[in-house]
Amino acid sequence: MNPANYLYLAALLFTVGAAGVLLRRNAIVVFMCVELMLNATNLAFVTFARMHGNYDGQVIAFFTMVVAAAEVVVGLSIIIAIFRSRRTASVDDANLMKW
Amino acid sequence: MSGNFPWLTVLAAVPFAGALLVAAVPAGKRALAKNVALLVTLVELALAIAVTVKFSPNGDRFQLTENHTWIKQFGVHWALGVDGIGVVLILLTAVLMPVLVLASWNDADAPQVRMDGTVGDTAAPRSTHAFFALMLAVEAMVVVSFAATDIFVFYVFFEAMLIPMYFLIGGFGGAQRSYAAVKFLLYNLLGGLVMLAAVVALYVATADADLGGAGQGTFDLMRITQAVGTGELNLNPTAEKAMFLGFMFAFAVKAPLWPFHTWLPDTMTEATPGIAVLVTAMVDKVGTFAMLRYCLALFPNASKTFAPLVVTLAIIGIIYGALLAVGQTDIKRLIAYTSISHFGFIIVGIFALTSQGQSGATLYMVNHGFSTAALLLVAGFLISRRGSKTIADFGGVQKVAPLLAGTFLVAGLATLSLPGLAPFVSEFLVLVGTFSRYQAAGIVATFGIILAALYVLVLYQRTMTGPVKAGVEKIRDLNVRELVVVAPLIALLLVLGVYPKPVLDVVNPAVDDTLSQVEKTDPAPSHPIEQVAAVTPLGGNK
Amino acid sequence: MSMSADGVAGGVVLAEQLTRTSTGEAVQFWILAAVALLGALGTVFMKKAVHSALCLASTMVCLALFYMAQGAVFLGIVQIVVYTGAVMMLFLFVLMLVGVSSVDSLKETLRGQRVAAVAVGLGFGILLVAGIANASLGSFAGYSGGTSPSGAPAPSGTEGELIAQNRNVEGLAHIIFTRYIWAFEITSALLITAALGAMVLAHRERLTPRKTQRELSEARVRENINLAPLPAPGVYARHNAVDIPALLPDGSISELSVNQTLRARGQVRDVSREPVHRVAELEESGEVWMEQRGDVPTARHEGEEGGEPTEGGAPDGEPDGAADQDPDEAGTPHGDSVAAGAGSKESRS
Amino acid sequence: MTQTLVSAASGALLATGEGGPGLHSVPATGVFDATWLVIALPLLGAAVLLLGGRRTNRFGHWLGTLLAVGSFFVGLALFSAMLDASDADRSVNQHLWDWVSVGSFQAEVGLHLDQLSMVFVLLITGVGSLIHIYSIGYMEHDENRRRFFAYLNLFLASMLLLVLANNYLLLYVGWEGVGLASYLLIGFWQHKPSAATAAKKAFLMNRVGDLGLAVAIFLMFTTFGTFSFDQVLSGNAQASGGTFTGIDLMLLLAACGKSAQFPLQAWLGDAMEGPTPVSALIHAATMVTAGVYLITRSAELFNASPDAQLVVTIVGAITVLFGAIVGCAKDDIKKALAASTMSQIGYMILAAGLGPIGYAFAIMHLVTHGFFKAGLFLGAGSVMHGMNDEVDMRRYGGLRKYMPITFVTFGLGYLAIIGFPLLSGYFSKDKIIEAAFAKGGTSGYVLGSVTLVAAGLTAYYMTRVMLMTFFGRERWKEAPVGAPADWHEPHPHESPKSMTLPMIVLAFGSVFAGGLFVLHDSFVNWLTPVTGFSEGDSPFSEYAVTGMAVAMVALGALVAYVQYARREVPAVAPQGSFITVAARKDLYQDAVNEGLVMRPGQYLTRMLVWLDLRGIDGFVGGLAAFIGGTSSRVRKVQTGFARSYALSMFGGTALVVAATLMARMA
Repeated sequence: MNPANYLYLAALLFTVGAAGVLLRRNAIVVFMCVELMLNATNLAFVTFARMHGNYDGQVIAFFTMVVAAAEVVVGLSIIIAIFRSRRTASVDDANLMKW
Repeated sequence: MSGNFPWLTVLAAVPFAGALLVAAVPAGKRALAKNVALLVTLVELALAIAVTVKFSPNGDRFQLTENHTWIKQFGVHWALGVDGIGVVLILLTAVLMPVLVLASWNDADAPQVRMDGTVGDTAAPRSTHAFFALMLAVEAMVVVSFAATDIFVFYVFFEAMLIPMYFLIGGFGGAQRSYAAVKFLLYNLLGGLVMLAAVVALYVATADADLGGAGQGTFDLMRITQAVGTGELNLNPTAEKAMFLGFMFAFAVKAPLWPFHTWLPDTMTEATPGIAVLVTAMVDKVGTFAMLRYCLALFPNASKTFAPLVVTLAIIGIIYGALLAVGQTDIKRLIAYTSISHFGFIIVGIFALTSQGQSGATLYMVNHGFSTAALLLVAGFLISRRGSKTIADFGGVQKVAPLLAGTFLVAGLATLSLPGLAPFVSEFLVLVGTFSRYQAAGIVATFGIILAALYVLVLYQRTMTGPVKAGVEKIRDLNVRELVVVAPLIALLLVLGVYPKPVLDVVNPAVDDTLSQVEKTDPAPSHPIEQVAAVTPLGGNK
Repeated sequence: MSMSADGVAGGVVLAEQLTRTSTGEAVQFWILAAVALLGALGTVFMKKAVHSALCLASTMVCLALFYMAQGAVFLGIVQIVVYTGAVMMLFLFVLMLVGVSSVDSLKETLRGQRVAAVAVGLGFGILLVAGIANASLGSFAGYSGGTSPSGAPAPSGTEGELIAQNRNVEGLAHIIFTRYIWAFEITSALLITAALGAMVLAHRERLTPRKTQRELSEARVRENINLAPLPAPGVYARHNAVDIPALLPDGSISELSVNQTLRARGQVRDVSREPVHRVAELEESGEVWMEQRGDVPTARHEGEEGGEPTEGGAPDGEPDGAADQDPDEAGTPHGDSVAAGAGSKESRS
Repeated sequence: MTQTLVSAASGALLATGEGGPGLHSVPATGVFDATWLVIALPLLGAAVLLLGGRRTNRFGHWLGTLLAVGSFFVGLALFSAMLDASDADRSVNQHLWDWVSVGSFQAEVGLHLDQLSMVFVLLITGVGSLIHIYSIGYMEHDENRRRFFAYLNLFLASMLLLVLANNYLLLYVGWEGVGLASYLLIGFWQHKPSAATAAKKAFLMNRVGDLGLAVAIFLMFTTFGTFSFDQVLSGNAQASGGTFTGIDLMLLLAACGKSAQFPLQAWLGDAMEGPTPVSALIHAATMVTAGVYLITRSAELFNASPDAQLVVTIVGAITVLFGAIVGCAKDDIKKALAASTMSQIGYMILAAGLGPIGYAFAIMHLVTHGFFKAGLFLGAGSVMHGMNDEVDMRRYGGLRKYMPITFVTFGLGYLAIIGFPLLSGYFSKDKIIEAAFAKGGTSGYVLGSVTLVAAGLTAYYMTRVMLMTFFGRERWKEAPVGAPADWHEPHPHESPKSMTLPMIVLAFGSVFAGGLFVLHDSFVNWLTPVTGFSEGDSPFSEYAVTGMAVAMVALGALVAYVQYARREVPAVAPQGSFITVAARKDLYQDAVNEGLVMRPGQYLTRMLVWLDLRGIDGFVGGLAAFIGGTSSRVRKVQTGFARSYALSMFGGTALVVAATLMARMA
């Protein structure tokens, strides 16, 4: 099969993740969808690495993972902080920053 | 080119320095601040008289010129120079300033009138120093605007004037003063910005025509007018029309031309009498002066095409202002609308493009300055005595304060341009000038004099005649200070009414020069009479 | 089932392009792609957050396998060990904190959000796919000497050899510590900051000073909570197992003695009524025997007639600490003090 | 000072003697140099009294009178110098100083003295002085008498400036100056609201007239390039007929405004609010005749357009009848005399409209009218003085016994005005009636008959005034209905000497002036060089006309006698026919003015005030509100939900991707 299919898969995963971010109200699930999008991009990077026959793609994917990890840590602690003060983990409840 | 003494820069610097001096006076000493301010204005008056004496009427157009480079990149020069019209208006400013300082002697000491009309505590009256310093600053900027022969310098001071005026109106007026001040500022700023676009466009046009040398444009008025004359700078018609409209819009807002006038009544109602006169007698004159000096000289063709439109608007302004004045219940607002009517006359005089019209308009600017100053200041004394501005609260003041009523009547008669007083001469010249160019407009404008009589006499009758109304009986007559304020104004109104020749001799050459710039000559009489009579009626200069 | 890293079905390695992957990889791809996609959809549409998390974990594992299939062995391992193993577990940990059982209703609250999201999602998806479809991808270089469709020169030097020899980890290390050293340092700084940030965010300052043991006891005395030590589970009980509740004198179960979690799990055993009655009979027989001997009845009888404040005589035998209760409370009818007592006890659990 | 001011160039022009129409003047030399003194004296008086303030109270009135009389003597000196000057040298021009000179617009302050203005100078200063003397007595107990005399002097100065100006612009200055003086004098008792309103009404109506004069000057300037008498009236001004008619109509409008003629006559009745000497001087003898002077002075222009002259005669005719009818119904003695003034000036305007035939007779009637009307007003003033300011004739009756001198002087004035043979009114009015017939053609007959009818009406209402005031029952004895409690019966007495002396002098004037003027046509010859004179062929002989006139007068007097002498004069005005009711309301002139001008003006003003507040200001405010409104609505897009922001971000990315694809596709 044509290795480019990985790219299509990555695209689909990315879109599903994006849609998830828009649809779900639970902060953690939204967060997971973001992780899903990140993973989709990693897949694309690895495929590109293979396409070009060098490891640059993989290095980028590696760095993406590092950043993702950092992001998850901070994201979850924010969710915890919000939950602790508001007793809710719904994204819609934190809507004070408005007109 | 006079000697090297920079007369005009000194003329502008004195009030500016005076303003700083007044501001520097230690906080407690109010009286000292006032006296310093008065002294500065008197020095300025002396200087202005000296300038007028040095100005020789039939010398060349711009005299006492100075030229120092200011901003090299744009080719902006601190170029000052004064022609017939400029010197007369500078003299007007210099004469009016001491009168205004005297008139608003303790206007700034009165406690603040809050928004809801209640009076603030007397313990914290407003700062007198700021009041007089700002007035002197306005005077300095007005003088520079009259004396500038560099469009950039003119534009800078034309706009800078708004700032002190904003604080004067906003800080020391009546209950709704902040609304009026903001409205004044926004209106004039809008006008200024439109003009800025036109100034830039003009600069670019001069750059294309390489007037400033080495691909640079120039702001020098004389250079540009000469280039326009010789066709060196021929702007394409649409650009010229656009630039004309840009300049004209700013000046139409400043000198309230009919549709852009709504800021004046609010400003003059809310500001203290002295500041209201400062607005209408001096600051607004820069607008009409600029129409004459810049609009006509720089864009002759566009002026010719737009002249009928402007004349129509001005005529509407005359009738509109007069009718609205009749319908007012507030004295100062009534006087404001009379000013709009008078400005209508001035603008119609300018754009009738006849020598009578323009000389009349210039003389009108001077006379209007004196007559409105007299009317407004006396009205101010009346209002400060009774404490209320509405006409209905007055009645029978003539019995209680005959001197005040007398000066009010004379000022009123000057406003309705009674022959024998100064405004009649200028109004008649404007009307003749307009009639000889546009008959219909002339006749409609003449109706303005009937409406003028109506609003002045209605005002006089409602406030002064009839039985003494309650609350009016305690009004005391004019005190010495107020007499010293009103006396010179009335004297000037009489003298200029009987013998306006010196002013006209100074103004005529400048007007003829402007008209030749616009290539417009007076329409010749249709059936001239050969001089049959042996006696040539006039000695004097022809 | 991990495909060998080099993915070459054999034969001499020529500098040809990788146009078709091996059939094994193809099979693996189609199966795992489906799984991954289902996992992704599951993450989005599962009601319970924990189920979403698990679906995501499965997707991630599939991806890991794809990496390995594509020659990125190191990444595959890291994906499983670090990403899925640590990060996903972090999610579950947080889920546990936030409330595992919380079920989100999928009913949309924002007006028009769902329709718009789906529409934009679909639009975007189609756009991406279309973009990829007509992107001139050309043939893949693959790691067996193919030339990159973008015309970029094949990696040379040690890097080239490492790639050629499929020594993935060394290759990556070589590249990271030569070309991407700067990025590496920055990401390390980033990680430290992230850790610090998390600590700062999650840490909560004590708003009130830490109560010393003395203050705690005074508070307990003030609030009259379990002043006397609680009865050991076995006082009247027949058994001392953890999951058997202690009995109060009047035979009811003492809530305090039951562990929260066990109760939550419903694993608390029942106590039969029979021994309780036996005890009651013993007490009464004792009183009959005393009266027969003409002794002075015990203080307990007088308590029943009068509601004397000191006696209290609460049926449940709770030691009445009414002595220092403020006067207005003492005057309240019995039911109140019991409820208050019970109430306060209750809250302590 | 006079010497230096005289313009350098001179050279007498050899007038072409009698017939030469148009005005040719020689520079003022000798006595004529003092022409400007005539104006300067009263002007000085006004200035001193106004600026002097209270200090001049004691001698204020004497100073005023002295200056007026002084000006009269200067006038006499000028008159005697003019008498012995030859015909050509009688028209003198004195240049004082250049006033306004802009391009071709040359206006100088210069005086022009010729036969016509000489007559006026004498009339103004003469009657003016008499009235000054009269006012000393009349205003005895008024606290600001000084201000009164200041205004009287101001009036004299501006009236003299009007008649002596040598160009229309200076005439305009005098014209408005007189308007101002009348405003100040009518509204002298300012505490009375009615006086203030009357003064304002007078000034506004005059201003409407001044509009006409201003437009006339514009027309002259645009047509002839000049407006000085020397050029415009020099006889060789050619222009299209239409222009001349235009100028003439505008001049007529000015005359109507000032002389209270038909369209602008509403103010004269109310002007009676002012003190009686004012009514005598301004609203009888001098100011109201300014219109006639203007038309006579501009004879050249009027002769050039016959249809303008026709309009003048029509206006004159209408006003004659209008004034007469109103005069018959007025109970207020001053309002009756005012109406009669309006009618008599109608005569003069009519005569002036007849062209060269009538100019001289118009001025003659003007002078005689000045005498007897001033006399009548002063008589009325002394009657009011005696009856503590009661003006209603129905409260008079039988006063002849109590005020003999007033009765005699008033009687002589009465006989003169109705045209009793051999008195001055008889001569001047008959000449006008004759001239009216002499105009010829149907208009001649119409005008002639109108003047005859008016003569009859004049006789009727003057006899009515005479009878009601001096004859019949003494109605002032019983209290009027609704009189205040402290009403006490007035006890009429004769006025003091200072008041009766001028009345006697004026009585003499009204008796002998006519005869003097007619004596071998001295007056007509005097004026002919200025106005020109032509006989005109009247269908009736001179005596026939005189006969008819006397008959009409006798008829009018008889009817009045029957109605007011025979029957008892009711103390309260009866209802009367609809004509009398209309006449009492000045033929509804005020209603017409208010309906046509005042009310629409007020609506327009109110509408414009609303427009300005809501319209223009509304627009500006609306703009600001619009911006405020849109910003508050757009603000709502920021909902605060993270997911809606995510949606917009995602939408944005989708658009970007689509755009790049599109770009790549294209």
